[in-house]
Amino acid sequence: MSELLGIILAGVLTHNILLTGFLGMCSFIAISRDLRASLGLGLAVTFVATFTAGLNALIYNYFLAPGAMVWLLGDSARSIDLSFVSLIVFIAVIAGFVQVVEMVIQRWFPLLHGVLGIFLPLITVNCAILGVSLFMVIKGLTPFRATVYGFASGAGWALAIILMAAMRRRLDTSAMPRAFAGVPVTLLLTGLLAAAFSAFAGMEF
Amino acid sequence: MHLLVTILVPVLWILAVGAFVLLVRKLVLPSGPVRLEVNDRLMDATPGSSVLEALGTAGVLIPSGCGGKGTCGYCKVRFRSGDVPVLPTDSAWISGEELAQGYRLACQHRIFGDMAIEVPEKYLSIRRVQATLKAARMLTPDIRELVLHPDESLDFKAGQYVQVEIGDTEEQRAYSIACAEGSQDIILNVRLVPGGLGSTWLHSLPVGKSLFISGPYGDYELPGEHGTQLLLVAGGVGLAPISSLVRTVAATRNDMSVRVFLGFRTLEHAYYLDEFGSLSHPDLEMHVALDSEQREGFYHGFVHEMIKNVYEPPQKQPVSVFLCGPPPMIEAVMDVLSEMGISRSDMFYDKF
Amino acid sequence: MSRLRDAFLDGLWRENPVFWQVLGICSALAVTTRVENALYMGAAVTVVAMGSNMMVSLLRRFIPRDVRLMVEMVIIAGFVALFDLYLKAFSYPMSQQLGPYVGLIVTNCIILGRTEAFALKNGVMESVADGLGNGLGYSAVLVVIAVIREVGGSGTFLGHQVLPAGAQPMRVLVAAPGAFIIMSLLAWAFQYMKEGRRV
Amino acid sequence: MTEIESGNILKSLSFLGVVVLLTMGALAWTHTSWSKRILTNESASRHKAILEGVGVSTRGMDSNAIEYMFTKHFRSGSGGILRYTGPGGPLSCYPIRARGLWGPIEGWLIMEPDGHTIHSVVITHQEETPGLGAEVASPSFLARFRGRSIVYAGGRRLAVVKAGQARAEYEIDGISGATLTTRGFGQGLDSAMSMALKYGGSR
Repeated sequence: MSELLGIILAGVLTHNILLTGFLGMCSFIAISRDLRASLGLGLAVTFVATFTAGLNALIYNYFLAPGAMVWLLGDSARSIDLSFVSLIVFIAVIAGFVQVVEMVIQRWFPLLHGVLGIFLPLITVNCAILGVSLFMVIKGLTPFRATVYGFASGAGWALAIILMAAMRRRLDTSAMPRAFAGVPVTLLLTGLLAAAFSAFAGMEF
Repeated sequence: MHLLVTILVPVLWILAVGAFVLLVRKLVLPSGPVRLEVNDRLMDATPGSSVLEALGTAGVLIPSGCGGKGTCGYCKVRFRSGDVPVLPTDSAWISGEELAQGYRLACQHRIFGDMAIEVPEKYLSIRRVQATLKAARMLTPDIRELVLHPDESLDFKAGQYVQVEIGDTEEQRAYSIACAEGSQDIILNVRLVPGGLGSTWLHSLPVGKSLFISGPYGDYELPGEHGTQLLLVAGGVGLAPISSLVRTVAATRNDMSVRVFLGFRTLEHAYYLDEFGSLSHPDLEMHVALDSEQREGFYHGFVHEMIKNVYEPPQKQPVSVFLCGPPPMIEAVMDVLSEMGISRSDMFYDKF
Repeated sequence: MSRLRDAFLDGLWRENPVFWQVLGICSALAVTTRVENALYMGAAVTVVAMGSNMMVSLLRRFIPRDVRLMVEMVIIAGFVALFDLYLKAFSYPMSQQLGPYVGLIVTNCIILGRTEAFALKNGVMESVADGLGNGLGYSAVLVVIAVIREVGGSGTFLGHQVLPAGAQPMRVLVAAPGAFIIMSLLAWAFQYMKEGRRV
Repeated sequence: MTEIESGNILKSLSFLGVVVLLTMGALAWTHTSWSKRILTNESASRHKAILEGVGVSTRGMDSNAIEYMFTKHFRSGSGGILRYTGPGGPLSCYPIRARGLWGPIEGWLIMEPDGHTIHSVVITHQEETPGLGAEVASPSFLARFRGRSIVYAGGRRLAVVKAGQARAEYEIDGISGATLTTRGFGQGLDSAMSMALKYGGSR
C-alpha cells in the first residue's frame, strides 16, 4: 500500500510533472489567466491523464515492450522489441481517446461540455499527457500503478494551474513594469511555486 | 517474420484507434442528415457539425472572424427551438438579455437533432460566386479599379461590400462595391498596401483570371422617405461606396438632394471626379478638399474643415449621412456634424 | 529566392517561436541543465521541423481534411522516433541524458504550429527553409538558457571547469526554480525589446 | 471535431493507413539495421558500472570495447551471479534489487574470493531525491562497505542502520534524512549477502 501512496505523493508533490518536469507549460501559461478555465482544464487533464496512462500501459506491457508478445506469439516473440514505436502508438491513443470523450460529452452531457468539453481539443497537443505515458514506461509501471501515476500527475498539474490562477488574480491589481506583465511574471511565479514544492522532497513518512 | 510483425502490430493498433473513433462517431451521432430551419428555409445538416459549419455547407455565409474558436463573437444567431445551454464563450460575447432571447454563438453549438434558428434576412442573400477579371485600370498611382464579371449576378445595394478570396490561401479581404445598384459587373477599388497580402495579389492579377467573391455584406440602406438630404463624405479609397451611392441616386432618386464632400492628399490621388461631374441630377453639389496641395477650384485643407465652412444643414429636410475613410477623418467629421445639430443616429460610417 | 530568405529569417528572428509566441518552452527548460543537451535538442527539433514541414508540404493537396491533424501527428512522430533511434545508436549517453524529452518534441507546439500555419499553405522549399529558421531560432534560445544554467549552476561549460576554483556555483540554477526564473528574466528582456524600449 | 460525410470515411482511413504504414516501414527498417548497434550500447551502459566496481577503468572506451572487456572477464553463474576472472580477481558479483522511496534501486555486491569480505558495492540505477536519498549512490557512502566482513561473531550479519546509530562492529551508518531509502537499500543488500553466503567462494 505504501508504494501506491509513494506514487501518489510523487505525482502530486515532489515529482510534479509541471513544476519539476516542465511539461504542459504552453496551456499552463495561456489558461492560468482565468480561474474558472483553469479549474476546467485541470479537471480535463487529470481525467485524460489517468485513462491514457492506463491504456498506454496496457498496450505497452502486452504488445510493445521487448518480448511482450510472448503471450500471443509464443517464445519466438521473445526477441521482438517494439518499444521504438511506442511514441506513435501513444499519440494515436491519446488523440483517439480525447476525440471519443469529446463526442460522448457533446452528445449526452451538453452542460459538461462547457466545463470540460471545450478544453479537450487543447489537451491532445499538451505535452504533460504524453509526458505521463513516457515517464510511465521509464518507471516500468504495471497498468494499475500506471493509472494511479496518471491520476496523481494529472492532479499535480491541476493543483499547479489552480494555484497559479489564484495568484494571477491578485496580480491584476498590482503595478509592475508593462513589459514584465503576462508571460514573464507568470514564469517567475512558477519558479517560486516550484521552489515551494521542492520542499516536499525532504518529507519522510 | 520479425520485420513483418514489427510493422503490422503498431499499424493495426493505430488503425484500430482510428476505426474506433469513426465507429463511435457513427454510433454517437444520429445517422442521416438532420433538418436545420433557417428563418423560413429548410436545409439538411450533418449531425455533430457546428451550426456555423452546417450553414456554411448549405451556402449561407454568416460572418465569422476566428474560424469557429469562439474568440470573435461575429457569428451571433437566435436559436428559436429548444433550450440551448449557455456556454462560457457565449456569455463572453452576448449580453444578458440577448442570451435570454435565445442568441448564441453559431460556432460553439453542435447540431444533434432538428433545430430552428433565425438569422438576419440579408445573410440569406449572401452567396459565394466565381468571377472573372473583365478589365482593370489604374485610377491613381496606388489604386487599381477591377471590373469583375460574376458567373451568377449578385444583387447588391449601394454602399455594400464583398469579401474577396486571395488566391488559394484561406485569407479573405473586404472591398466596397463602387458601381451603381443593378449593374451586372462588380467594380472594386483596391489600394496597394505595401507588403499587404491581398492588395499585392489583386494588383498583380492579370485580366482574364478568375477568383472567388462572397457577399454582399453591409447594413446601410438608402433612406426611403421622399426628399431626404443625402450627405456623403469620403477620404482616399473610401470613395468606392460613395461612388456607388452617388451613381445610384443620380439614376433613381431625383427627389433627394445630394451633398458630396471628398478628401484627397493631392489631385494626383483623386479619381472619379469627371465621372461624377458628368452625372445629371437636379440637386447635386460636390466639393473636393486637397490637404497637401494648393489647387485652383479645390479647397485647401482637411475634409472636416471644408464641411465646417461650406455646408449648412437643411432646416426641415431629414438628413442621412454616409461616411467612409480612415478612422481619424470619420471622428473629426462626425464631431463637426453633431455640432451642426445632426444626430449621430443618422450617421452611418465604414471605418477601414 | 527572397521568399526562401524571408521564410528562414522569419523563423530565426522576427517570429522567434519560443518567446514571441511562448511556444515549445516545455522541453526547453528540462533539457537546459547542460549546453551539450541543448545543442542536441536543438538539432533534433531543427531536423524534425524541416523533415515534417517537407513531408506535409509535399502531401498538402492530398491529405483529406478530416484526418489532417492525425496525419501530421504521425509524420512528426515518425521523424522524432527516427531521431531517437539515431541517438540510441550513435550517441547513447546523450539519449540517456535527454530521456523522454526527445519523444516530447512530438507535442512541441512549434513543429505542429509550423506545419499547420506554414507547410499546409506553401511550397516544399519555403517550408523546409521555414523549418530550418524556426529550428535554429529554437536552438539559439535553448543554448542561451543552457549556457546560463550550466556556467552559473555547475561552473562548467560543455563539461570543462570554467569557474575559478574559489567561486561557488549557484546550485539553484540547475534546479527547476532557477530555470523558471531565468526564463522569466529572458522573456521580460524580449518583451521589453519588442515593445520598443518602453518600460 | 470536423464532420465527416459518410462517403469518404473509407478514403480518409485508407490515406491515414498508408501514411502510418509508410512511417512504420521506415522506422522498422531503420530499427533493424541499427538494432545490433543499439543492443551493444544498451548492454555496455549496464556493464560499465560493474566493470568500474571490480576495478577495471572504462574511461574513453566505446560500447564495443566495454562489451569486449565484459565478455572477456566475466562468467555468469546461476541466479544472476557474475564471476569476475580478470586482473585483480577472482571476484563474485551478487545483484542488489531494492525498493527505494520513489523507484527501484539496482546495484551489485562484489565479494572477495574468501567469500565473506566485501570488495565493493556498486549502484547502477536509482530514482531517489537528489541531495537526500540519491546519496545512496555516492562514493562516500559506498566506500563505507569496502573491506568489511558480511558475517560477525554469533552469526550476526552486516546491517545498515539509521544514520548516527551505528554502535556495534557489524552496524554501518545509513544516509541522514533518508530513512526509507536506507531501509530499502539495507534489505536489498541483505538478500545479496545471503546469496553470497549460500553460493560463497568462487569455484
